[in-house]
Amino acid sequence: MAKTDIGPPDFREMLPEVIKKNYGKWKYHEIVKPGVLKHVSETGDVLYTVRAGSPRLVSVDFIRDICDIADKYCDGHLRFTSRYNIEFMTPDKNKVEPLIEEVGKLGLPVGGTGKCITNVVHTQGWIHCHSAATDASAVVKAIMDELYDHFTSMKLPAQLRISLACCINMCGAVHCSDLAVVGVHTKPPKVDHEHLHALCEIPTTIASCPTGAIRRHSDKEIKSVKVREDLCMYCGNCFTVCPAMPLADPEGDGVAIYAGGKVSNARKPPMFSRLIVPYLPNNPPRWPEVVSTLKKIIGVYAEHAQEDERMGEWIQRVGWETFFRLTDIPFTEQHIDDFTHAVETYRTTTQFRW
Amino acid sequence: MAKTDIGPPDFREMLPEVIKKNYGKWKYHEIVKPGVLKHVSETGDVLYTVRAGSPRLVSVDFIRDICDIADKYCDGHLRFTSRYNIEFMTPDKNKVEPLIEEVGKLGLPVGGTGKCITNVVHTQGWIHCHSAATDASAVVKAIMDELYDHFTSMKLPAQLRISLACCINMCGAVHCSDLAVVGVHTKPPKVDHEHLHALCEIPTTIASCPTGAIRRHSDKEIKSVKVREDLCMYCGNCFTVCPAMPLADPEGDGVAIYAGGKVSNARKPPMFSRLIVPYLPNNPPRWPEVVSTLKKIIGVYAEHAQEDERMGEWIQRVGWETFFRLTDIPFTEQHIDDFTHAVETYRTTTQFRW
Amino acid sequence: MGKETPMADELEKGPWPSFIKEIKRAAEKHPSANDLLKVVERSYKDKVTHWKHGGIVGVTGYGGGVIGRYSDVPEEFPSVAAFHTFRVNHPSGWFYTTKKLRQICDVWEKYGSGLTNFHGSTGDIILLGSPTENLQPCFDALSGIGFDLGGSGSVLRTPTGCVGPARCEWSCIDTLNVIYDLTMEFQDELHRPRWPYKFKIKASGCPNDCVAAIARADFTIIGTWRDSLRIDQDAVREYAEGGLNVEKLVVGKCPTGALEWDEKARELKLKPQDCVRCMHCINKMPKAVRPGLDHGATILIGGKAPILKGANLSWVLIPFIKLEPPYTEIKDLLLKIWDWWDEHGRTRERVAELIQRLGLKTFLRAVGIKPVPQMVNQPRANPYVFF
Amino acid sequence: MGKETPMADELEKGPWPSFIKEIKRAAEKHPSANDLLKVVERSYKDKVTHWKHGGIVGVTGYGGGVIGRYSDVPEEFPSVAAFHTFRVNHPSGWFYTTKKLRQICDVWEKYGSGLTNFHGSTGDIILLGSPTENLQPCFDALSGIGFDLGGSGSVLRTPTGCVGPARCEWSCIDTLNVIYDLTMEFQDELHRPRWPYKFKIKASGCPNDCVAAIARADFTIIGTWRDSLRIDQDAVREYAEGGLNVEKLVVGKCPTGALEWDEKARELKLKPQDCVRCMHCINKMPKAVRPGLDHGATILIGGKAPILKGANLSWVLIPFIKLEPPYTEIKDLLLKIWDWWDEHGRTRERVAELIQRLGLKTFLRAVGIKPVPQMVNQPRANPYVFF
Ligand code: SRM
Ligand code: SRM
Ligand code: SRM
Ligand code: SRM
Ligand code: SF4
Ligand code: SF4
Ligand code: SF4
Ligand code: SF4
Ligand code: SF4
Ligand code: SF4
Ligand code: SF4
Ligand code: SF4
Repeated sequence: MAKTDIGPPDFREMLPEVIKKNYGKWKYHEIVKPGVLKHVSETGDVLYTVRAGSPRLVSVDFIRDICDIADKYCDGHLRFTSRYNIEFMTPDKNKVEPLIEEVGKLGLPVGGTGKCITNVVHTQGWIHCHSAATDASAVVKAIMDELYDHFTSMKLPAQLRISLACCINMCGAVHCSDLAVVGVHTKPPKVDHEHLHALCEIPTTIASCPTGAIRRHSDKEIKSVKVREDLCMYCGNCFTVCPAMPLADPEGDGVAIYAGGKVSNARKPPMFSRLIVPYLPNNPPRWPEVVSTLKKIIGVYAEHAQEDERMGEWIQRVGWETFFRLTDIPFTEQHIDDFTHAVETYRTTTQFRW
Repeated sequence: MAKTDIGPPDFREMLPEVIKKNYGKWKYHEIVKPGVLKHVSETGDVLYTVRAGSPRLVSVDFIRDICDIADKYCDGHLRFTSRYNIEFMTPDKNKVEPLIEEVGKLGLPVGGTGKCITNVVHTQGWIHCHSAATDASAVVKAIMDELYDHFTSMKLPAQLRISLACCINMCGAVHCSDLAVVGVHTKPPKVDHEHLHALCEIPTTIASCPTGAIRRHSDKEIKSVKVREDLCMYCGNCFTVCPAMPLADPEGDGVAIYAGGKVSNARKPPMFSRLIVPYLPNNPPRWPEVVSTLKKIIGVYAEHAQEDERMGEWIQRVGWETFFRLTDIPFTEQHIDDFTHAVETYRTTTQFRW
Repeated sequence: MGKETPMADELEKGPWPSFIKEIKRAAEKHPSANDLLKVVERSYKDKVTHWKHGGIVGVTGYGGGVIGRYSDVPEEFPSVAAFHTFRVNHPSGWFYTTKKLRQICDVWEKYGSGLTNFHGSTGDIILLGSPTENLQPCFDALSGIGFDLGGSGSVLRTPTGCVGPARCEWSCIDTLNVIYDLTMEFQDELHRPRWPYKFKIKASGCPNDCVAAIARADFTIIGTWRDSLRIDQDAVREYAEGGLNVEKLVVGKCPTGALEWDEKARELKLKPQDCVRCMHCINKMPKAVRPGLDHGATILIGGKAPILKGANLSWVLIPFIKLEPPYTEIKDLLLKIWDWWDEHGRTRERVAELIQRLGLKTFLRAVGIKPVPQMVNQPRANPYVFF
Repeated sequence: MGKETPMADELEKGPWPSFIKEIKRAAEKHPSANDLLKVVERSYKDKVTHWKHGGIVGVTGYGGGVIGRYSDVPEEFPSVAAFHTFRVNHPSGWFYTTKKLRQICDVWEKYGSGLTNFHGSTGDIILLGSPTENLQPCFDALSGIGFDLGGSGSVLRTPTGCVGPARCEWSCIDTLNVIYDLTMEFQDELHRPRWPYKFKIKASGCPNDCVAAIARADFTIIGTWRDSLRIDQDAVREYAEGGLNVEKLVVGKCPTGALEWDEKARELKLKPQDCVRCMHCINKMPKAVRPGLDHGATILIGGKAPILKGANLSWVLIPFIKLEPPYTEIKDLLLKIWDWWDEHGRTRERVAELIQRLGLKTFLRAVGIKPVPQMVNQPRANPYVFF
């Protein structure tokens, strides 16, 4: 029998020598060029990092490929970032350019640093999740193909982080991203009356609904539940606890776009992303409506924001009314909050722009 | 029988000649000195206004006294402000000083303009209201005796508006004042089981409670209600609909102090006042704890705020933690919101001062 | 008398004008004022109110306008055993002729305690303390001199407005007239309760909001302008030369950075699309900066005190509307709001609470107003969207 | 194969590295990867997922770490009829030796689809797709090479931290070590579900928060400092001379106005008491401005995604705490939090939702923490105060 509870490998065994030596002693860094960081230690030591994009969903052969590079240039060490990028590190300046070249040969872009669009945090989608209202990897691929140049350059007002979640469970920090793409259902669950009582606990199912839309079936003979469709906002929480309440629907499913979130405490405190496009259809394999909407928004942002101004900081400065005007996105009932703390979003001042 | 629904007198009949002539044509104004405004019209006409403090609760003889002055200097016209001050208006510069002198003879202060403490908006208190957890007029008198010089001068960073409500019904714009004094009960209602069923509808009484603290009496024989004391926050709403649930209590009643509200849209949007002192005892006739607390806060504000910075703007700039530190007011559990939108007040950033 | 009320007497001292002195003045002629003084003294001693829940009292034909009040120790203070107050509607802007004021004084000397509030915090003249039997004759006399009652109970409360065009250079609307007009139009709504709860209307001529409408009115009218503010550069320079630090105190405090002070040209530059009409630069330099000329009002909904679901500042409902007599659009809107509220509201549910309960969307549909971004500070963050 | 999956094939085009290419690479050796490609193609056509609710699958001794997954069209795609994923815990900071990585590759080549996520969005290595019968042997092999499972279900989820002191000059805490230490300490909590719902811990070395802890962790650790930040004036001048507009881009963007640029002395002045440690000036001039030296952490609580009561950003719980091994205070606090949550929480109720339901006050009392103003942006506005 295998040993249990051994935990992950000790990170200390994974660190390159130069890091072990300079652990906690780094003094400053520079971005040498897109995708290349230079960290300088108080000891005088220097470390170059080359950051490369990754599709995240990769084969073991892919991992072996990058291991080959790390063996060749980085003494057999590498790391991944919190956004799936691959980081190759070396103290040797001369290795940087050859390293970049080899990364290029694998078809991987070097970039993702500074005022760029870095990798897209995303989720499983139709690859693996039963909850998905849209795909993840394909949408991300379509987006990054189009925004590729922004990964390898640093010409935006500030770094722009895009995230994608394939349903409103929002795996990832999607609710606080500069731009977030979120899979949404727009039709209530179709109750499978035949199997429900076998698969689900009825009281748990009823309790799962945040809006109280689920009730016991009125016909006492039928051991199932009913959904009051006017109260359902398609959150899928009932489906999570009860498989007999699927929401997926080829026509109803699609994506929503949120904007202006951030996580860092730099300048403005962290903020949530906010709804800007309530619904765009699923249009595989390249989701053109989604891609063009993002491009449009990024263009307007790039044109209007000040230096170092994150998407949300810019919108806060110019006002959401200006955002909707400049992007030509229609403002609808759906944009107005009607959940628990809705009133806190209503405008209680005569200060606004026309 | 008297005529009904005639409405108030037409304001046009109440306006002085110079105002009729320059109605809507005013061009600019100056504050000549504390309590004296000069408005200049596009027609070239000029209007001087002398503003005098009033205790608001006045006898008809008081009204006759000020009418005498208005007859003598203002062609028989006068007005009151939205904060109970009296305004004497005249186009004749030469009348201003004599007018001020006569106002002084009545014992009324001239002031309430610009960067002062103007009159205190307040309510009935023990003079007339059954809900009062404190008095109104006496507390105001005690406060203004102490802050008198601030009414007649203009040396604060910005105008400071104090309001007082004798219970949390908050008659007046107390919830949005620079400083607000609010009468509070701190003991649950004492149910008068004997009279309740005669005086009150039980379902209405139960429904009146925002926290659901009121239940039908467990003893079916007793046609009354019970209060779950741990759920009661002494709002008095049950008492408003049911006289058999009085909350007044000599020991429990007192006042709370709120700070930092504003109404105008100038610079920062309107904001609510926020709890700074949860409870001070009723200490008639001069409420020394209340007066000294207000004085302390005003002193700290005057010392630290920038020019034109309202109390709430200053606190927003320096942070509530700084406010509590500078004023030496203890921060307690009571300060932390636990009502409906409480979470919206929790700090979701590492940005704060020590 | 002095010895009986030592605590009240203490409140005659000090520089601020004393309400106790006023009560004593009235007490010379009115036994009820004399008893009131003693009631107050007793409250100072007992630290509780000595007034009981008011019963329903009033005058013929009206459902409100009088606040009933009884003593809880009537034996001790018989002249205030019943001590009701009148809410008397005021002329817009609280302007009076001395003649009118003296008439009120005479009526109240005859029928009441001789004590008043000028004014109540809604804006009425409060005539403080009348026995039940005097209510009708007193009302008759008030009506005779051209006054009428204000609101109380579940009615339209006395609408109020700031001094506006009568004496303020910034008023973008005729606050006095719109308030008077609405008051006259809705006399029935003011006097006969038929709604779930109270409803308040207030109008301020500009965003300084000198009647605190945004905090206290269910229906808030605030004057504004749609074009660019007017700047007189010579006058700006005068302020600057007079010692005003334009850079720091005007430009530096503009909430949106819409202003720039060109130190060389000594000119104040404005990006009009960034001005959110906060009034600050105007307030600081009234001779140099003035509101624009395309006047109208922003309509906001739902301001109120904390009872029951918590306090609200009014929410933007209509960013801009022209406001000209006979104010038909405003009146139609009010009627639509009242209809909807009347139909769906629970007892003691202010219109804002009903909107919170049923949703702003439902409300907007009911009154036929399209959503615009100006209604919100920000769109929703949660994904719980209905389609 | 190409002709069968035209839509998937389309996704091989374009400059961004293609996941379809990766699936095809794996498909060369793994029939399950081949079937996965077809499942995905079918989803592109049908516009719905073809995965069913996962049943309970796992490995001996563990209550989580494996996500069960079944196809809803198993006849059509038999090699992915069961297609479960492993969550494999990562070394702190996602540092690897190629040796370790190759070992994982070999194991997964043998037992799984050959497809992975490096990494999952919590931070685990995701081994994507194994038949039920391979779960135990695969786990045994992983354990053999020194790897263990991460969290899934109602357990402590895999804690993660930013790169921290390993490669970042700003880290005020040893993120890698605290994460590793807590992970090792709480192996039981990680592997055996017994709580109401999931619980996440993340640590960032400074307020830039490069693991998005504040948004995604129930227990958020963010490095900070208590003294003044360090300024090297020569280096500031260098930035200024290099063309950085210090006044506009550094001073002008400080959220509290704590900085001043003395143009004459060419010095950056700081009012230390006004610095809220937002990192901006440090971020802009890493050579010139550095965090202070009195290091510690701010602890925040309750970050989470929208399900069920809405999303939360973590709330400040402890403004400053020293963070040194063996992290006893942190561990004690975690145990207190879990005890309280475990006792009072409902099924699927995150700790933040429980705090919302029972009140922050109750929570603070339970874990023995005193209220401080840093916990709130502002005190309550409503008067509904309990005594
Ligand atoms: C490698 C990584 C940490 C890790 O453990 O993996 C990292 C590393 C660095 N971050 Fe970060 N950040 C990383 C994710 C993040 C995240 C989380 C995320 O993106 O999901 C955030 C918060 C995002 C947000 O606010 O929404 C983040 C907010 C920052 C900031 C603050 C940016 C801002 O102005 O808001 C800085 C400072 C800066 O960029 O000037 C920063 C700065 C840095 C520095 C310069 C720190 C240093 O001195 O080494 C590192 C290189 C920056 C660069 O790429 O330009 N890092 N950084 C992560 C790289 C992700 C990637 O591949 O793109
Ligand atoms: C694999 C992963 C997405 C990915 O592709 O990266 C994932 C996948 C799932 N998540 Fe997640 N979550 C993943 C990270 C997250 C994160 C991000 C994080 O941990 O930093 C979040 C947001 C943070 C949070 O926890 O609040 C997240 C919030 C959720 C939620 C909503 C929880 C909430 O309280 O709001 C659910 C719903 C649930 O638990 O029932 C959820 C449920 C699920 C389930 C188990 C689906 C379900 O309803 O049972 C998904 C399984 C998919 C599959 O078939 O493989 N997943 N999930 C991530 C875990 C990988 C890893 O271990 O590294
Ligand atoms: C007379 C009165 C209106 C009325 O119809 O009765 C009035 C009259 C004027 N107000 Fe006011 N305001 C009056 C109550 C208010 C209120 C309401 C209140 O106090 O309850 C407010 C909102 C208060 C708040 O925000 O909490 C108010 C906010 C302002 C402001 C914005 C101040 C700010 O910076 O926030 C200005 C502009 C200024 O003072 O520079 C202003 C300016 C003015 C000007 C200068 C307007 C003008 O050009 O004539 C008037 C004389 C100002 C002075 O007294 O210094 N008025 N003003 C009210 C006098 C009350 C009193 O007796 O003290
Ligand atoms: C007389 C006056 C206070 C004063 O001394 O100035 C007053 C006095 C009373 N108010 Fe008020 N309110 C007065 C203006 C206000 C205001 C200010 C305003 O209108 O601008 C407010 C806050 C604004 C608002 O309406 O939200 C106000 C909010 C309340 C409330 C809480 C309403 C809410 O929805 O939150 C109550 C409780 C209730 O209605 O049951 C209340 C109830 C009362 C009652 C009727 C007591 C009761 O529970 O039945 C008081 C009668 C006292 C008495 O015996 O004379 N009064 N009340 C004000 C009316 C005078 C006038 O007509 O000019
Ligand atoms: S976001 Fe939703 S659909 Fe996507 S992986 Fe998470 S739970 Fe599954
Ligand atoms: S999808 Fe959400 S809102 Fe609709 S019934 Fe299910 S749990 Fe309720
Ligand atoms: S604030 Fe309360 S006690 Fe005072 S007058 Fe209004 S209702 Fe009465
Ligand atoms: S005072 Fe308020 S909280 Fe207490 S029982 Fe009465 S209505 Fe409920
Ligand atoms: S609200 Fe505006 S228009 Fe009305 S008095 Fe105040 S400053 Fe003048
Ligand atoms: S009115 Fe306010 S927002 Fe407009 S320019 Fe002046 S200060 Fe700025
Ligand atoms: S969170 Fe701070 S310490 Fe950690 S990597 Fe980011 S910048 Fe460095
Ligand atoms: S860290 Fe942020 S708050 Fe502190 S001085 Fe620098 S910019 Fe200002």
